[in-house]
Amino acid sequence: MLTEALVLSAILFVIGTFGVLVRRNAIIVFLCIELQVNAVNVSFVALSRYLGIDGQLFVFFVMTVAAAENAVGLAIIISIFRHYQTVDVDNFNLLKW
Amino acid sequence: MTEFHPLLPGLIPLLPLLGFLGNGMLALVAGVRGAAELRAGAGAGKEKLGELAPPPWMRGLPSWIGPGAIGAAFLLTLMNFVGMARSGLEAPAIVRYWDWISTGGIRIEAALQLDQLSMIMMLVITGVGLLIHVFSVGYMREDPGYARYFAYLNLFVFFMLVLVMGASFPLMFVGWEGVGLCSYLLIGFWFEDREKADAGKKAFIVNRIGDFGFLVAIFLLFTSLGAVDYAGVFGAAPELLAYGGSTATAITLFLLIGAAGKSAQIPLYVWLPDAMAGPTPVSALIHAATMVTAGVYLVVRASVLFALAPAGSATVAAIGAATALFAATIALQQYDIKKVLAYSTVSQLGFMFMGVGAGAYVAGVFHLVTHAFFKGLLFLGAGAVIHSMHHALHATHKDWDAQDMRNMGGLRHKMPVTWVTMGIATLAIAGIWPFAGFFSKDEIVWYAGAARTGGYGALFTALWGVALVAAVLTAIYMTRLMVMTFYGSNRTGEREAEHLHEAPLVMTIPLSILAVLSLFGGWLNVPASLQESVFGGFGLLPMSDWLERWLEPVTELAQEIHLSHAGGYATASPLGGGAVLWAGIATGVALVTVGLTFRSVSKRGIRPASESGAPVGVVRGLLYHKWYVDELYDRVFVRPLLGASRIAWRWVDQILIDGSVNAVGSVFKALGWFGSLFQTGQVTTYAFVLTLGALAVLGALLL
Amino acid sequence: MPEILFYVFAGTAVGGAVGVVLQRNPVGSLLFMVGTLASIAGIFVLLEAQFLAAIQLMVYAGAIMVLFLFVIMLLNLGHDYRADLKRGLGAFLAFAVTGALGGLLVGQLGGVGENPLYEYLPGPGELDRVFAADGIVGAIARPLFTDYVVPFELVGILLLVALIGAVALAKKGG
Amino acid sequence: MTALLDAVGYDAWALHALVWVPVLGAIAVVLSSEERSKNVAFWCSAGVFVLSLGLWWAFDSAGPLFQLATRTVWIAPWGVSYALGIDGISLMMVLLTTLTLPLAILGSFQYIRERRRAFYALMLLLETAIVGVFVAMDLFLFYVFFELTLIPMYFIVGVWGGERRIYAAVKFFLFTALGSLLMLVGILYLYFRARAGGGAPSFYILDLLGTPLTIAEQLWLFAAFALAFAIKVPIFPLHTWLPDAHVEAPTPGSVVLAAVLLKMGTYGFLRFVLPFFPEAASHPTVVAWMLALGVIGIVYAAWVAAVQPDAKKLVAYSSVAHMGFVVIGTFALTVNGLQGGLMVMLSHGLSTGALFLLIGMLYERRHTRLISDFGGLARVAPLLATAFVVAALTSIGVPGTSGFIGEFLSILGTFERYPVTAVVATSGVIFAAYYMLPMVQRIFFNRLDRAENQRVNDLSGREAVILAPLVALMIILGAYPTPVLSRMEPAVRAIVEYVGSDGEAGALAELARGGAEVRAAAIAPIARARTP
Repeated sequence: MLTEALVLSAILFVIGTFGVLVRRNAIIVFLCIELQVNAVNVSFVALSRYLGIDGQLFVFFVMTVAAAENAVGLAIIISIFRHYQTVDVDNFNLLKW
Repeated sequence: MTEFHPLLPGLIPLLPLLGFLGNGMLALVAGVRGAAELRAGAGAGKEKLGELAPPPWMRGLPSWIGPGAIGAAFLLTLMNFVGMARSGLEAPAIVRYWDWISTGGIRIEAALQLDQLSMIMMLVITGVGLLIHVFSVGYMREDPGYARYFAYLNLFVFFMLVLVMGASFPLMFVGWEGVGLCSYLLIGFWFEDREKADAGKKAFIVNRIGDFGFLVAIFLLFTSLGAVDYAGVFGAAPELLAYGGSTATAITLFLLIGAAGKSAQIPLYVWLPDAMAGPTPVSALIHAATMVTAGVYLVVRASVLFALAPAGSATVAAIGAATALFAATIALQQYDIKKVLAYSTVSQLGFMFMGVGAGAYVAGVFHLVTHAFFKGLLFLGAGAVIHSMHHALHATHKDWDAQDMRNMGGLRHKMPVTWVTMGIATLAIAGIWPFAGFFSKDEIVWYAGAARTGGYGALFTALWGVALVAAVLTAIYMTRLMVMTFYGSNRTGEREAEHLHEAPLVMTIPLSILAVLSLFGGWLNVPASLQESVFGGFGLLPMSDWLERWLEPVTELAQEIHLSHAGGYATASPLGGGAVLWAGIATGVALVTVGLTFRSVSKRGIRPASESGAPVGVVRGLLYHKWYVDELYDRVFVRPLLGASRIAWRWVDQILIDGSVNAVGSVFKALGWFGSLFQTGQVTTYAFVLTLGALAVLGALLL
Repeated sequence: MPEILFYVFAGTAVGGAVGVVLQRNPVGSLLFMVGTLASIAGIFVLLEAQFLAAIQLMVYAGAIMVLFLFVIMLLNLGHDYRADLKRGLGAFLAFAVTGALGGLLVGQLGGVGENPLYEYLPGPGELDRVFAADGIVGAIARPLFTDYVVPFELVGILLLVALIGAVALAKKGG
Repeated sequence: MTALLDAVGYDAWALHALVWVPVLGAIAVVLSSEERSKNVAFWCSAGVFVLSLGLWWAFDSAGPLFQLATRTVWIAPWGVSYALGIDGISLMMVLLTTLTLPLAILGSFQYIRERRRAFYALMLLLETAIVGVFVAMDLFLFYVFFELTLIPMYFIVGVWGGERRIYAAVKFFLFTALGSLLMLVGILYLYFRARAGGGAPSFYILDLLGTPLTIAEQLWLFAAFALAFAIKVPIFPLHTWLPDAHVEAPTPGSVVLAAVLLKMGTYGFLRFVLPFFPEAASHPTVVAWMLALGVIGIVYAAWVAAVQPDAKKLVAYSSVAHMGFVVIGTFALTVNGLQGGLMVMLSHGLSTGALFLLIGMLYERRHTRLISDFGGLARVAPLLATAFVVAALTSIGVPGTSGFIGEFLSILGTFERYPVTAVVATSGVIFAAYYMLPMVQRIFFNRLDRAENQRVNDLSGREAVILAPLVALMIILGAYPTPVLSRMEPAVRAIVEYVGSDGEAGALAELARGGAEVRAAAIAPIARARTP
C-alpha cells in the first residue's frame, strides 16, 4: 500500500500546488496550502509504517505548526482586508518594496 | 686700487622687504579697521565704499617707512658704488648666503652678485625709486589704501633688487616673477574697479607667458651647461656652446620670450597700455623706469649667450625695431595722456632692444638709464597733471575723464614747474642736444646701422631706417602731448579751471631732480667720437665714454666673441657719413619735427572729449584703435582658449570620461533593473517560480 | 478489503481536492476540503495511524476548518467570487508546470521494484512491535515526552506566540 | 633638540605611537560628550603632531635609508609582519599628515554640527590609517592601512557631505576600491613569486625587493599597482571622482583628501611601483604613457578648472593639474624630478589645504561656493583675502613660495631627459594663472555690490590660528627648502639609482644598507615564532 499512498500524496500535493497558482482568493490559496501540507502528512504516515513511529510524530508537529500558521495567516488576511477591502492576492504587491 | 668689499649687500634688498613688512602690517590693520566700519554701515548704502579715511597716524607712518626704506637702500647702494668705483673691480663680487635649493641634482645658492651692471641697475632702482616714493607721498595722500600702496611699492623694490642682484638665473627669476606679482597687485590697486582688476590680471598672465620662456631657457642652460649661476654659465658657455649653434640660439630665443613679456615687446606688449590703470607713480616706477627694463637687463646680463647666437641677437633687434615703430604709430592717435606715455614706453623699450640686439649692450643700458630719468619724469609730470585735473573735476563734480588730453590745455600757466620739467623730458626723449635722450638714442640708432657688418647686413640696414622713422615719430607724439596739455586755451571748463593748481612741493621736488637728471644724464656716456664735435660740447662735456668703460668688465667677453666672429662695427652709416654727421642730422630733424608738430597741433581746433567723436579716416581710426590688436588677440587666443576649456569640461570631462564611468555603472544598473522585473511583489508569481524551481531541481535529479 | 477502502478514501480525497480548487464559492471549497481531510483521516487509519486520524478529524477538519469558515463569514466573502479562478495563459502555465511536476513524482513513485528507495525499506511491521509494547497512544506519547520533549515545549511556545500574534494582528485599529 | 629627543628616548616607539594614539583618541572621543568631542579630537591630533615633530630631528639624513624601523611577527604562517620604519620620503609625508589633521579638525568646529563624536572619531581613525600607510614597511600591512583610509573617508563624505554626497561617496569608494583590488591581486602574485624563489614567506618590503620577474610579469604587475595608485593620485583620465568627492565632502574632509590622501597615490609610486618593477617603470612605452598622461593632466585640468563656476571644484581640478607635475617628475626618473615631485606634493598639501579651508570659511559665511556670488570681499575681509591670495600664489607657483620650488624642480628634472614633455608641462605655469587669478579677482576684487557680502566677517582668531602655520610654511619652504630636500635626498637617490640600473644587485646594496640590520634584528622573533 506504500506505493499507492505515496502516489496519492503526490497527486494531492500537485492539486494543492495548482490551486495555489490559480486561485485569487487568499483564503482559498491558504486552503490549498493546507492541502499540500496534508499531502505531505500522508507520505509521512505511509513511510512511518516502515521506518518507525517518528514519522507520525512529525505529522503531529506539522499539524500543530499548521494550526499556529493558520491562526497567524488568517489574522494577516483579516488585517489586509481591513486595509484594502479585498483578499485578492493579485492586488497585493507589498513584497516588491 | 683697493680690493672691493661689498658693504652689507644683503641689507639693500632687505630694507625694502622690512619696509614691506612694516607697511604691510599697517595696511592690514587699516584694512581690518575699514572692514569693521564698512560692516557697521553695511545697511546704510554703497556710497560709503572706498571713502573710509585712515586715521592720521596711519598716514604718517607709511610716509616715513616707505620712502625711508628705499632711501636707506639708496644710500647703502651709493656707498657700495663708491667702493666699487674706487677698487676698479674686474670679477664680480659674489656674496653667498644660504643653499637655496639643493636637491642632490642641482644646487642653487641664495647669493647676490655685485658687479658694474647690477650696480647701475641698483642705482636706478633705488634712486629713481626713492624719488617716486617721495612723489607718491603727495600723490596718494588721500587714498584709503595708503599703507597698502607703500607696502606693495616696497615689495616691488625688493623683488626688483633681487632681480638685478641675484647671482643666478633662478634667483633672477624670483625677482622676475616677484616684480610681475607686484605689478599685478599695483595695477589692480583700486581693485573695486573691474577694469583695473582685469588689467592687473592681464598683465600677470601675459607676463607669465614670458616667464614660460624664461623657465625653459633656464632648463636649457642647466642641461647644456650644467650650471645656472652667472659665473658658471658664462664661464662654460664659450667652450660648450658653438657660435651660432642651435642650442645657443634656442636659449637666446627662449630668453627673448621672457624679455619680451617683461619689457612689453611684440607680441607680448598688450599688457603695458592696460597697466596704466594703476596709480600714476606706479606707472612711472614699474612701467617706465624699472620693471619693464628688466628684459633689457636680462639681454645684457646674458650678453655672452646672445653674442654666441647671432640669430638670437638679430631677432632681438628686429623685434625691438618693429615694436619701436609700431608702438610709436599708436601713440600718435591716443588722447589719454598716460596711454601716449605707455606706448611711448613700449616704443623706447623697442629702441633698447634694438641696441642690445645689435650688440651695443652699453648703448642699451645707457638708454635704459636716461629713459628711467625722462620717462619717469614724464609719468610723474603726467601724474601731477592728472592729480590737479582730478581735484578740479572732483571739486565741481564733473564726470569728465581727468586723463584725456582733450580736456586739458593751457596748463602751463597753472602748473609752471610741471610744464618746464615735462618740457625738458620731452626734449630729452625727442633726442635734442644736449638732453639725455639725444646721446643714448643716437648711439642706439648708430649701432643699429653699424651692426650690418655682421651676418644680417640687410636686416640691420633696414632696422636703421626703421629706427630713424621711429625717432621722428617720437618727436611728433611727444610734442603733440605737450601742446595738447600745456598750450592753447584751457578746455577743462571755467569753474574747474579755478581749481587747477600746481602740485605740492613733495611732488615738484622729485620732478625737478629728475629734470636735472634728464638734462645732464646723457653726459654719462658722451661717445669719444662726438666729444671733439659740437655735440660733445667741444670736449666741454665731461666723462667721455664713462659708462662704456664702467661696464666693460661685464660686456667685454660678449664683445670679444662678437668681434672674433662677426668682425667690427661699420664706421659709416648705411647712407655714408660718420657718427658726428648723423648726430647732427638727427638732432636737426628732431628740432624741425618738434617745431612743425608744435605749429600744426597748435593750430588744430581741439574740443573737449565729450564734444569730439572718434577720429575720422582709415589710418587715424586704425591707430586710435591700436591696430585692433587687442581684438585680434581676443579672437585668436582668449576666446578659443575659453571655448576649448568649456569643451574640455562639458564634453570631455563630463560626457566622455565621467559618462563612460557612469556608463559602466549604468550597465550594472540595467542588469539590476532586469532582475527586478521578476520581483512583481505578487505571491502567485513567486509561488509559480518556486514551483518551477522545484520542477527543475526534481527534473535534474530524476531525469 | 483494506485495499478497496484505500481506493475509496483516495478517490474521495482526490475528488475533494479537485473540488477545493475548482469550486468558486469559498464556502463550497471549504466543504470539499472537509471531505478531503476526512478521507485522509480514513487513510491514516488504514496506515496504522489511528491516533493521528483522530486528531486529523478533531483539529483539522473540526477546529481549523471552522476557523476558516469564521473568517470567510467575517469578511463576507461569499458573494463576489466569479473572477476567482484564473484563466488563460497563467492558468495554462500553472497547469503545465504542476502537471509536469505531478507526472515526474507519480512516475517515479509508481515504479515499484525499480525504485531503489523501496529496496532499502525494512518492510511493514515496524509499527506493530511498538504498538505491542506501549499501545497505540503510548507509542506516540513515549517519544513525545522523552526524545522530543524540547520540540514539544517549543511548539507549545509557538502556539502561544501565534495566539498572541493573531490577536495583535487582527485587532481593530492595530 | 637632539638632546631633548635623547632624554625622552625617542625611538621606534614614536612610530607606534603615531599610528595608534589617534585610535586611542578616537575611543576617547566616543566616550566624551558631544560638546567636548571636538576639543578632545583637536588636542589628540595636536599631540600627535608634536610627537611627530621629533621625527624631523630624529631622522639622520646621513644614516641608513630606513630609520626607526621595527618588525614583529603578525601572522606567522603567511609571513606577515607588523613592520614600521621611515625614510626621508615617509618622514615628510608623515609630518604633512600630522600637521594637516589638527588644522582640519580645528577648521571643522563651525562646519560640523551634527554627530560630532562620530565625525571626530572617524577623523582620528583616518589619521591612523594615513600615518600607517606612510610608515608601513610590510606590503600586507600597507594594504590594510591603504584600504582602511577608505572607510572613514567614505562616511565623512557620505554623512556630512553636501547634497549629492551619496553619489560622490559611492563614486569615490568604487573608484578607489576597484583599483586597490587589482593591486591586491598584484601583491599576492608578487608574494607567491618571491616565495617560489625559495625564501621564507614574507611581505616585508625589503624581502620582496629584487624578486626576479620577467619583463612581462613586471609590466602586468606594474599595471595592477599603477592603476590603484593612479586612481588615488589621480592621473588623467581617472580623475573624475575627485571633483565630485571634493565638492560634496565637508571642509575638513576636502582638506584631508587633498592635502594627504592624494599623496598616498604618488607615495605608492615611489615606494612600491618604481623599486619593485624597475624595468617596467623605465620601459620606454610605459614612461611615454605616464609622461603623456601627466602632461595632459596638467594642461587639461587647468583648462577645465578655468571654467568652473564653483570655487571648490576649481580648486579640485587644480589638484589634478598639480599632481600632473608629480607624475612627470616621478617618471622622468631623475633626482631633480623626484625631489620636485615630492616638493609639489608637500606644497600642494599646504596650498590646496589652505584653499579648501578658506573656501570652507567663505561657505560658512555666505552658504554658497559659486564664484559669481562673491565680489569685493577684500574690502570687508582683508585678512582672509591676504591668506587666500598667498595660498593662490603658492598654487600658481610664484617664486618665493613652496609651489615654485616643486614645479621648478619637477619640470627641470623632466627636462633633463624629456625636453619636449617638459616644455609642454611648463605651459602649465601660464594656465595656472589663467584659472587661479580670475577666481581671486571675482571673489575678492571687483565691486562689493551685494549687501550680503558687505556683512561678511573677517577671520576669527581660531581661523587665523589655522591658516597662519600653513601660510608661514608656504613662504619658508619657498625661501629655504634645502632642509626638506636634503632629508629626502638619500631616499630619492636610492630609488633613481636602483631603477636606473634596472634593479641590478649592485644598486640594491644602497637600499639594503638600511635594511640589513633591520632585517637581522627583525628576523629573530619571526624565527622564534616559526619553531614551535
